[in-house]
Amino acid sequence: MTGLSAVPDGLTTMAKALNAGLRRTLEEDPKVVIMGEDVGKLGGVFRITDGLQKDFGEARVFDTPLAEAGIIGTAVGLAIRGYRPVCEIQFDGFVFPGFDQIVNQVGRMHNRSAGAVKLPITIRIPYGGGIGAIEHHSESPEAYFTHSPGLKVVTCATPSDAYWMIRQAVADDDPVIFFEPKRRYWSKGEVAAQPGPLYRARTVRPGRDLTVLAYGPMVGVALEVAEVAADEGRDLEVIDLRSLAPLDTDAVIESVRRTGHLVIVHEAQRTNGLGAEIAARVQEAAFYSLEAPLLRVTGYDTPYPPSRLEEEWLPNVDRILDAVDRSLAY
Amino acid sequence: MTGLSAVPDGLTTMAKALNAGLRRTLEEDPKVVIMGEDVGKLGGVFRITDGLQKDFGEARVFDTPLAEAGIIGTAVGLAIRGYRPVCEIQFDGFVFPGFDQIVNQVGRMHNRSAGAVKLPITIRIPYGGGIGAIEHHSESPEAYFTHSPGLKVVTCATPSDAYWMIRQAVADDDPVIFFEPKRRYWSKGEVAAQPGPLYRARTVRPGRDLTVLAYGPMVGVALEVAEVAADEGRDLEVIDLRSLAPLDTDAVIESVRRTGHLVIVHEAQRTNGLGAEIAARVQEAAFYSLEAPLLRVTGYDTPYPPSRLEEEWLPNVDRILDAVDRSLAY
Amino acid sequence: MTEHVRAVQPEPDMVQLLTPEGERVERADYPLDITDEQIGQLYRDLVLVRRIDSEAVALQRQGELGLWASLLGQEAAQVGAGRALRSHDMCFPTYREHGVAWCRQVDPLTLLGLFRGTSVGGFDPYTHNFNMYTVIIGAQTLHAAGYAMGVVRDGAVGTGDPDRDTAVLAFFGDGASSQGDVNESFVWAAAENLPIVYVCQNNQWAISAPVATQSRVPLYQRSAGFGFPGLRIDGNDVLASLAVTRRALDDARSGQGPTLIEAFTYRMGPHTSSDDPTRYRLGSDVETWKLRDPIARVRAYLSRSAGFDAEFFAAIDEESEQLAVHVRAGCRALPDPSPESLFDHVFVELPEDLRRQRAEFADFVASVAS
Amino acid sequence: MTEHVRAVQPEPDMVQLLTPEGERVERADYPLDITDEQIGQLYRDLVLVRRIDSEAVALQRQGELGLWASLLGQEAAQVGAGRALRSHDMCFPTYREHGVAWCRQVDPLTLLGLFRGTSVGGFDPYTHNFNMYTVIIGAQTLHAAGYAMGVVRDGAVGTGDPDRDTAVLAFFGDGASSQGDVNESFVWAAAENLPIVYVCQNNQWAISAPVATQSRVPLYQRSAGFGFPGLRIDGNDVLASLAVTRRALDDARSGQGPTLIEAFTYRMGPHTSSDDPTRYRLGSDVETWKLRDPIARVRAYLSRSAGFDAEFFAAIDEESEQLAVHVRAGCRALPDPSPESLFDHVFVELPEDLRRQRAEFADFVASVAS
Ligand SMILES: Cc1ncc(C[n+]2csc(CCOP(=O)(O)OP(=O)(O)O)c2C)c(N)n1
Ligand SMILES: Cc1ncc(C[n+]2csc(CCOP(=O)(O)OP(=O)(O)O)c2C)c(N)n1
Ligand SMILES: [Mg+2]
Ligand SMILES: [Mg+2]
Repeated sequence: MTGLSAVPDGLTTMAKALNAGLRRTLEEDPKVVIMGEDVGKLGGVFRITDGLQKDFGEARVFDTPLAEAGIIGTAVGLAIRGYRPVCEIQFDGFVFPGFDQIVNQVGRMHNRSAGAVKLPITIRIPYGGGIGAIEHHSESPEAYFTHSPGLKVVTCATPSDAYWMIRQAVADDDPVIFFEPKRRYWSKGEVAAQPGPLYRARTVRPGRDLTVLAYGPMVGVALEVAEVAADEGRDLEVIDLRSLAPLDTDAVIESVRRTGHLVIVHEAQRTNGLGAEIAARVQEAAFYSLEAPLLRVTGYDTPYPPSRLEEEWLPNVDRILDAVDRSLAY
Repeated sequence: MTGLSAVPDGLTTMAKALNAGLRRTLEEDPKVVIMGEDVGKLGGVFRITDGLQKDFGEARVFDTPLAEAGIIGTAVGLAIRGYRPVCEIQFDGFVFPGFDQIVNQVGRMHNRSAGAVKLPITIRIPYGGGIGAIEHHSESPEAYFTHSPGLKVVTCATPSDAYWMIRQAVADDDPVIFFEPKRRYWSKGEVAAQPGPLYRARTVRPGRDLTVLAYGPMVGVALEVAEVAADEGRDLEVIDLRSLAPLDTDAVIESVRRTGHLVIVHEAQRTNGLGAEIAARVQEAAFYSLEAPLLRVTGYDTPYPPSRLEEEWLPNVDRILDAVDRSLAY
Repeated sequence: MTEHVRAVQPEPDMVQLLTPEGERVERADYPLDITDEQIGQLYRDLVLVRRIDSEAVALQRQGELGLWASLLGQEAAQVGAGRALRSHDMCFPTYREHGVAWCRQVDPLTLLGLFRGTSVGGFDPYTHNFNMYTVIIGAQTLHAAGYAMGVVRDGAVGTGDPDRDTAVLAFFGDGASSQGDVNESFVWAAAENLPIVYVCQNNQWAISAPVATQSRVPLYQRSAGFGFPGLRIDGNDVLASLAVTRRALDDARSGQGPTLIEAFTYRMGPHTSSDDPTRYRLGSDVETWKLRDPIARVRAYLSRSAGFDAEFFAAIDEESEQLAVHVRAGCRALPDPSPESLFDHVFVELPEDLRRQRAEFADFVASVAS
Repeated sequence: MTEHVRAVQPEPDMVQLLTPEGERVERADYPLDITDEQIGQLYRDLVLVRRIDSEAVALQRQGELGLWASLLGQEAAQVGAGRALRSHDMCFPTYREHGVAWCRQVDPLTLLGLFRGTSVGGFDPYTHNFNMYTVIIGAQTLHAAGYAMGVVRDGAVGTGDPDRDTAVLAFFGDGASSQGDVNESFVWAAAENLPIVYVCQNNQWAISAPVATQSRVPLYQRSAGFGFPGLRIDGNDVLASLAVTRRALDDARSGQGPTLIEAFTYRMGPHTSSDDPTRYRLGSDVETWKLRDPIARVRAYLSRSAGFDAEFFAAIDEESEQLAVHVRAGCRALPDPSPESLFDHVFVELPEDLRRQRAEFADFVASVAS
């Protein structure tokens, strides 16, 4: 395995970890191609693909015309031809022009061909709010994809997961929607020497009194909540879901059987958000263990607001603590 | 009000009721236009717009070029100009090329204009399975829309609701996604003399032992289930949700407080289907009344199958009864 | 609404190499190096393909198929294009290219599965270099462009090696020309100079919408504004279809980029078996187009100018009868998929939560059976 | 990948009515009936619009705006087109048409709200017949087509009554030309012969992608294949922009259908304040385009050929200073939206379940405050 770049060493930003992970996939598999708007010379508007075109050439890392259906649709064709495309959607809100190709084609081609065609496509989507952006730049569209058959959906919360999960996602022979919490791009952490399993949730803080389930940008906030609650004598367990589809509810069900309380946190609009599915599954699997209703702390059922209001709209420490209090007081 | 066609008399199919309802909206408001693929001379592939172009002219009832983004996008423009467009999407699976315009434009324009622009657009979508069709013709995509802010989503289960709800939807100044259960198009019923409120669920069969919540094509099946269960001495309450967004959970919560048991039925894939949201809300609002977990009977998390397997895939009397048994035995 | 809109008319320079009366026309720009025996083989294709179609129509009427999309009238456009392909070229059809499927050696029964509801596509595209049918209008044109991008990256264009250089053939209809996906495919094909040939079968109708609903100028003109050539052929002329597609594929393989071919033809039957065309079009149009039948002209040529005798035609008729038996019996014998197969191939490997759902399903099936 | 791709070059017949040196050019096909005073007014527009832009750039640097999309270099394309509109015409911009907004009398502060994050669009399009900015690339072109369909249905085309006949002006960029929505808009415009004029500001870049990424032929050629004319103008020439847009709008109003105008120009600044163009383009290109500055040439004409004196220019500079004060002070004074406004205008009337969510929100806000 000479010539392969090493796992990043020392404190690394999530952006750099993703870049290193992508670089490694390009090194390992000549069929990997990276495509999207501005991923070439510019290295992407978030610089996630920085330097990759320079090192791997324009045939493997390339700017596409400006059209998301075209990006996804041509990735399907590339995959049929045997390539392993990694598509970048520039911002969350821009995935919708490509939605038909994702839902009707990407998610079904393997099934329709009775297994003959594999579509190892990774669709990277920087998502979520909190960066002071204008409209359509702060959306959390994950639930649209978790509702769609044939798609895997994952999201990372740390540089280590970013590095390993992007490598695992690209290596997966099924299509994976890879959500990157853009406001965490510049957060730093160490990258683990070995990966964990891609499609498993992980308990990031053990606790006894109540379980907080979060993913992507909200994991950090959930951990903050646990710190504050600890000062108040409450021992919260925090789980990072990581895999949104397949949905790994084993860890959370086991946890809730112990704690009896669950607060689910995500940025996306509440109604039919992923929190709904988690609540529906957990109440079924842990019915007799529940000491309070499962509560959700989420974005409201409104369009994402102008950025001057986003802090009010997004789940934050106070809102989550409030839900923790309500659950424990039930 | 002379010159306005009357409420249909006697037994009427759902298809004819929708046709009569649309006719009436055209009569009442010169700004109503009906647009879509094949809605003109052909009267739509399901004949829902039969005769309307002949009677109201090509300026008001017209075939569009074959492109769903174009249909929705031009409807937005027509609405900005003061029209009240009714768009037909030919089959459920074909809504996705228009998805971006619906989610990013239709659902947000009123909000973005700080209330200056109203988009009284109705998007009619024949949906659901059970008609032996080929792929992309049997989908139930309602949850994609209920998760999207700024959209109202309704569905009818009877000719009477079909007639009144389409009139109310077109008259609403907000955008409404109107799901028509295509396999019920030829079912017959009387049309009520007066409408009920559009955004309210309705108890279609009172009962004491367990609540079955269904909508659209599944309401009839749920009623059958109640009949069979009655023979076994079980008294089921059946609620027709009707309004999926706004989600009217008052009736179901009140019901579950009485029965302690809820089975939710829909055709759409289970994960992140509307059933998840209903379960999440009901367990929160009726926590202490629940005698069993809320159960869902839905399509499986696979692509809609080839039609020779659709009866296995779709919720049916047996599967719902099975869930009723499991709930009551809990 | 339509007073300003010019009707879409055949262009004076529409490429035709065989007149409806069966006369060969020579064109210096599209020389066709073909023997009469080869034309006889094309005739066989046309007849057999039409037979598959008419059997499927009958099977649908008998309730053996849920639906059928007939190619009646479009045999020449499809067979000519299909026979222009080399085996290693790739082809992306819509849902009506039964004639192309035939040329790619796809068993007609495979196609029937989709319409009978025993499969959702159901074939391995690699075996025949023929992709699954695509129902979502236009979507396949982007897949074709992407595949062509892969061909370029594989260095399989412009090498001069006929076994290596590869082209992609993408079909779509006149209605599909309005879809964003098709136009985006044109953007990609032009910007990346892809080895792709588009065949737009303009059969004059998108269900009930005449082509004037989509465009007021001939569709072949669409591509020039994207930066690649387009031309119109007589879509009922199998020789024109063969010669022009062959040349366009050659151009593609040799690195000269994309071409749009508009095959001007007519959908002689309903859109599908669910459709009732009497609601929206005149029988007299159909009569006019009958005079341009794609098979009659080849038969006229073969018997009048090439000296083919009754025996030749009888042999093909006999083969057609055998094929019909295969189609009829085979269709009825198509196995129903097993219930458990619901969960097959949703993913390469079934994830844990779907495995549980499958178990739940199996339990339920067992409980009902017991 | 790009060896076959021809660069997109200015066409020899690009319409230019004022050279970069400030010489007027007469063209019989685009006669421009304009006085020097009127040219002076255009000059004023250009200067003030550039000033709004440079103030916004500064405000963004000072942290007062979250983002800004500068129009630097594109003033002439925008002001010419904007001034060609009649007040009852409707206009659909992208996110960069600050110059058109100016011509439509939209207060610059209204635009700043979107970029400051105090609103999500935020203006009433009916007051100015100027739609809200659209961030989703290309989406507005379909809205424009639909609006034009309404105009046709209102009988407001081809009546000959100048107060009644109405046109629609839709903007998009070179990058946007690849989007399905834009091409579908062309389909509609042509098929229904809509009173619409498209202005494609080809500023050579879509963020870091040069226009050759989108097309290997000039973009104005795109429309012909859809069935309506297209032409290229010198987008840095306000007179060409005015004359050509005026004529195209006249055509549209009189029922002669759509036109595509490609305004050949250059984005002198970064894509937005978040962008760093040094990563992908040469400074020397920018230098070349500086010589084609849209304002300098008008000033040259006015002072050299029209005898405008220093006083005229000084007055405009003075006005520019006042405008800058308005923009700076006004921006800082833009009120933050109130938290409760989160739920405003999601629907015309707030449904019950959202009313509960608002109450929950209000309770929470109150609980934190207390
Ligand atoms: C995205 C989408 N929209 C609508 C349909 C419904 N539909 C099926 S075929 C058809 C007409 C297609 O016309 P054309 O492209 O000319 O092909 P033809 O059927 O004539 O071969 C329509 C509208 C569809 N399958 N997919
Ligand atoms: C659907 C969509 N995809 C991507 C983007 C991100 N984006 C914003 S502007 C832009 C480039 C647009 O280029 P062009 O159309 O030439 O307009 P310009 O910015 O040059 O005025 C891109 C890719 C977007 N806003 N919407
Ligand atoms: Mg057709
Ligand atoms: Mg540009």
